[in-house]
Amino acid sequence: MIDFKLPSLGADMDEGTLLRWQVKPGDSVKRGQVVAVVDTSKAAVDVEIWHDGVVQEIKVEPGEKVPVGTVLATLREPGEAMAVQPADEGTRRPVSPSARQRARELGIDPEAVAGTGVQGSVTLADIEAAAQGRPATVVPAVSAPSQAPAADRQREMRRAIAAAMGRSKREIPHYYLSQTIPMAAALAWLQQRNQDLPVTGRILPAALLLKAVALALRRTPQLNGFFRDGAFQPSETVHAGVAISLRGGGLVAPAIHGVETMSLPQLMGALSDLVRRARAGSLRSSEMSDPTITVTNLGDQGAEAVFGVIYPPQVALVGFGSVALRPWVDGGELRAWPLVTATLAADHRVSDGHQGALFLVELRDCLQQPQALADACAAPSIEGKTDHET
Amino acid sequence: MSYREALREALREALQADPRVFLMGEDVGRYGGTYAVSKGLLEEFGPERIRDTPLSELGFVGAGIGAALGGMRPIVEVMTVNFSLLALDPIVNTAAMLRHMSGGQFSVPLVIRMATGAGRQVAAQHSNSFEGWYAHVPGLRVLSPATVEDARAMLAPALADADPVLIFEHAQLYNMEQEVPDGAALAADISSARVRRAGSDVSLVTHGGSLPKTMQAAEALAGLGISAEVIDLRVLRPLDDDTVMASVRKCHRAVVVDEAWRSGSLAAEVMARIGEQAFFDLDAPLARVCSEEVPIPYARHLEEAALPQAQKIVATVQALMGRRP
Amino acid sequence: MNAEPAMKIVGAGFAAGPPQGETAPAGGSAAHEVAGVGPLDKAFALGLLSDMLRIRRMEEKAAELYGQQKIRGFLHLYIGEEAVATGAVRALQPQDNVVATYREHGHALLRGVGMGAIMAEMYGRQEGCSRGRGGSMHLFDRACRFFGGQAIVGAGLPLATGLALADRMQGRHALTACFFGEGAIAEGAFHEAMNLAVLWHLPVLFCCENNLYAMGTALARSESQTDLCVKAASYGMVTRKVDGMDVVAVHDAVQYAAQQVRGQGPMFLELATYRFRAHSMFDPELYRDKSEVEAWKTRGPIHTFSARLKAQGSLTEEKFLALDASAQSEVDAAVSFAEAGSWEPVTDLLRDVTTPTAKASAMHTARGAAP
Amino acid sequence: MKPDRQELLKVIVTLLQAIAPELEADMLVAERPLRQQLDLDSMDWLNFLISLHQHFKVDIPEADYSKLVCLNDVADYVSARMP
Repeated sequence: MIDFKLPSLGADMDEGTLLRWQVKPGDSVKRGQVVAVVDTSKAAVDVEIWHDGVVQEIKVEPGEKVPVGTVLATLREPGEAMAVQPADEGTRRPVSPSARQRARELGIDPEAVAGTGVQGSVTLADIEAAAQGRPATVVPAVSAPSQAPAADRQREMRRAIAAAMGRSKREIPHYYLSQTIPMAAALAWLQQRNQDLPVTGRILPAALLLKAVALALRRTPQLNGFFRDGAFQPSETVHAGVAISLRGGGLVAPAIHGVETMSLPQLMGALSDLVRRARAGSLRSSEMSDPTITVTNLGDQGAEAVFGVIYPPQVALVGFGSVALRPWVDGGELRAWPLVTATLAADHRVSDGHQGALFLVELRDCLQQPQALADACAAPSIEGKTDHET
Repeated sequence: MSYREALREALREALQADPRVFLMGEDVGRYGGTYAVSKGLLEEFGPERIRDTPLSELGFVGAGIGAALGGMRPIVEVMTVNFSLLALDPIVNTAAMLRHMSGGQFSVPLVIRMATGAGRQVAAQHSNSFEGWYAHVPGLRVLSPATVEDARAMLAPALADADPVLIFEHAQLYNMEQEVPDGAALAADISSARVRRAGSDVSLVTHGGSLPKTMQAAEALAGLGISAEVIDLRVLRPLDDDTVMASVRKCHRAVVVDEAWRSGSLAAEVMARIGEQAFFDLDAPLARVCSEEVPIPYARHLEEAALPQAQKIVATVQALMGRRP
Repeated sequence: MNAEPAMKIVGAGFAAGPPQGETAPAGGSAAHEVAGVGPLDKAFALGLLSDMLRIRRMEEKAAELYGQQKIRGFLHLYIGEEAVATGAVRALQPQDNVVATYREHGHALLRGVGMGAIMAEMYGRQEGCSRGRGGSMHLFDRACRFFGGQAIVGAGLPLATGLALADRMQGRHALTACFFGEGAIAEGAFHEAMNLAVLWHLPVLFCCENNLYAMGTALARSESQTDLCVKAASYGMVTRKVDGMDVVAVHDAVQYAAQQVRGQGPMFLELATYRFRAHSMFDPELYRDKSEVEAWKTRGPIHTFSARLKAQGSLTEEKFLALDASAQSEVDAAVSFAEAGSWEPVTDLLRDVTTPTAKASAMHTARGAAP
Repeated sequence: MKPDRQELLKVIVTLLQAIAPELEADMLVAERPLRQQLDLDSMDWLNFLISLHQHFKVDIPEADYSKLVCLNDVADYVSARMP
């Protein structure tokens, strides 16, 4: 038997509300499959499962808020014998025998009544309450329990963000560096590239910046990974957490996995998909839990530079301000030049300003050679190549 | 009066009332009884009727059966239930079956008393609770006095029973002191369970040494706003289903508390009967608090962890209550 | 080879001789040396012969009925060992108790349980002596003070000890005769009962029917000490070895022993005998030679005793045939009785688990106690 | 057949609502810059353009981005180029 527990979907999450199940007892599940949607107070997240198996029992019902680590469901290993219920019991709402009996007497459908008993079961008292027409206990027919009211959500999200950022500021000795990066070459390359493409194929500067961060990190692995249990665990690959502000307030920073291996079109596609899903509330648990570095881009909102707070257990955050024409001295001449201010917030327990500076310089240099940036794919996929050739 | 004194009073009364009654067992005479239950009786009734035996459980329990067949009313004391396993054959294969095998010709009016239970750091081989095993066997009546009154009052009807009766005295109860009504009111029945505390939210079904713990748990639960009814089974065979079911029908939840291991146990039997007879009255799954499935360890903290405790009972009940509106 | 110790016990003069091997000073053994010497009282002798024939014919019929599946379960036959029960039971008094084993048909019959009731019991009829609840291994009869039919090897010994304790405590001049095979000697119950009986001076007569095999295990393969009397004597028990193929020797030994037991306490008799048939109907007899069985058959209790009576002029062939015919007709009548018997209704299944009056009285008390 | 102006505006607002769900039609001022009113970042804006492209089958070269500022601009641009 495998316990499927509520994963931590980020340092700011210590509990979650189960919104709905995508599977029911008896269903076979595959590693990586989305099985449930959980409200982390910041977003509705699609929670994936990391075992193959067959769902045995649902332990937490939609609407229940439980701490991280709570067993949400149990799974049988593939081939493991059925433990209790026949498969066709399916998602039947548990109703206690006496409640079922009483419901029959009262002519009430017990499965339409909210359960307050063990494992969410419908009890005698629930039936009596329903019979007296107390609306509070009646569950809407099919739809999943709605998320908490907006004001509550705001409050909870602020609390969660404050908790995580407070912890970060308490525990992580931050240092900050900044670097002004000329963007003329990059923007020109993008404009050239996008010119003949339909709107669906175009690439935003944000994608280029992400790619540059991933490649620059190759020189300074001390910025990419986790600080856990008193030690730094560098990451082989870059899972870039992209800070996405949510409409209505708050932000999430889900990961794009293996950024350094992606072609620009792939990366653009991933970014676009991620933003869309973040705002639609359908992020996946793996995206929430494993970014190795965060990249935040407040340039669209007009900020010149952003000095971020590291998201534990990560050890660095890269920020980009707005790309704008500013005075720039080039070859001894003062010019109006498109510039962006890149900043680094990093963890002194793992790296020093020296390494941080090397990273920013590398980042700058990468952005001066956009074609090389586009070409650099650690493991280009066939799709990537095709895109590149077009 | 203490539980021990109550047992002794009952023995004295029985020995005085009927010359056919005699007590036989290991160290019941000169030693005064391992648990000092029969202290002083040798002087009063002599060595024929307060008969010390060698360490021959199989032999003297078998002889007790023979003596019962021969017209006596023996009370055989097996020091503890642990040693009664050496006499399982005569108890089960002979005493319990003789009447049936003989087509109703030979009843065995025998009373066997034994100490049972754990909780005194006497380790695995002296801490068993096998009442439930005996309660499995047709032909036996199995009693589990949990109060001083029952200790005082159950012996006389047990002796009056024409068939073998086993009385289990939990070793932790011997020192328990309780008020007992005067002798006249003492004619106890040996067929029914008792409600020891009335309640309305959950039925706690228990017996013997677990009764005090269960009463304690019920008190704690009351403090948490949960009204627990405590049923003392008293008679483990034949079980008094009516009292149990009446309680379950009222409370709609039931927890069985028994010091024996859970697998294949008396607790399992009580739960099964509730499932059979009161299924539609249940508002929560049945639960039980039994000993952990381990031989009872010597170390105090481990022994405590292995046995049912009031706190475990409370936690089990709380888990059954759900999120009460 | 397994026959060896047996031959030693009974020796060459099997048909004669006094009870052998007494290990304790019992005194007056001369008075009992009559067995094979003087002429027997004719009526008494013919009675012994007739009883042996009744057992033999009943057992043979039981085997036949087993083959016809009229009798089921385990069936242990006494063929070959008839002299033991015949000699012993005749030496007992009506007030005495008898406890036997699963090979107890002969003892029950001679103790007074009707052959019809025995046969009906083996059929499973409610007219059986145990209402069909016991079967072949559990014959009981309260009126005859026949306490079974104890089918756990050794279990009868403590029971018999307790019966004797009750008699002694109540001042009755009765004894309890306990029959058991030599296999029981390996059980703890044997030793515990020996000890208790001697310790408490109880009137138990322990009759060990040594037929040399505990099911298929020969005595020498299961006992470190094959002299069973030595084992019993270690408890301070008076013991005696007896030729169990000689009905008169058995009778005299038991008669003598009964007297001792009533006055002085327990006694142990080893009755050397042999079962001519398999242990039970399931037994393929892989553990003993046919030749051994044939050798013992030459010493069969019925034909040796008949020969002796004929030699003494107490028995004619006609008389023998008449006795045999009488036994046979008793068997026929018993079979008819069993055949005509009825099945207890299944609605009565649960009766006799407990004593009805006890239940009623417990309930009565319950009602009385209710406030 | 081309939709009339009102209808066209309605469709554009619907497309915007897919990106900014909290948007209510009467909140928008047709002459004020959309990105400011709706707090749209570059990704939102790109997605909006993609939805315009897909819905109305119009091409919007990057060079034209500057022409699209307020709701009226968008309506004009689309209606001029619709096939």
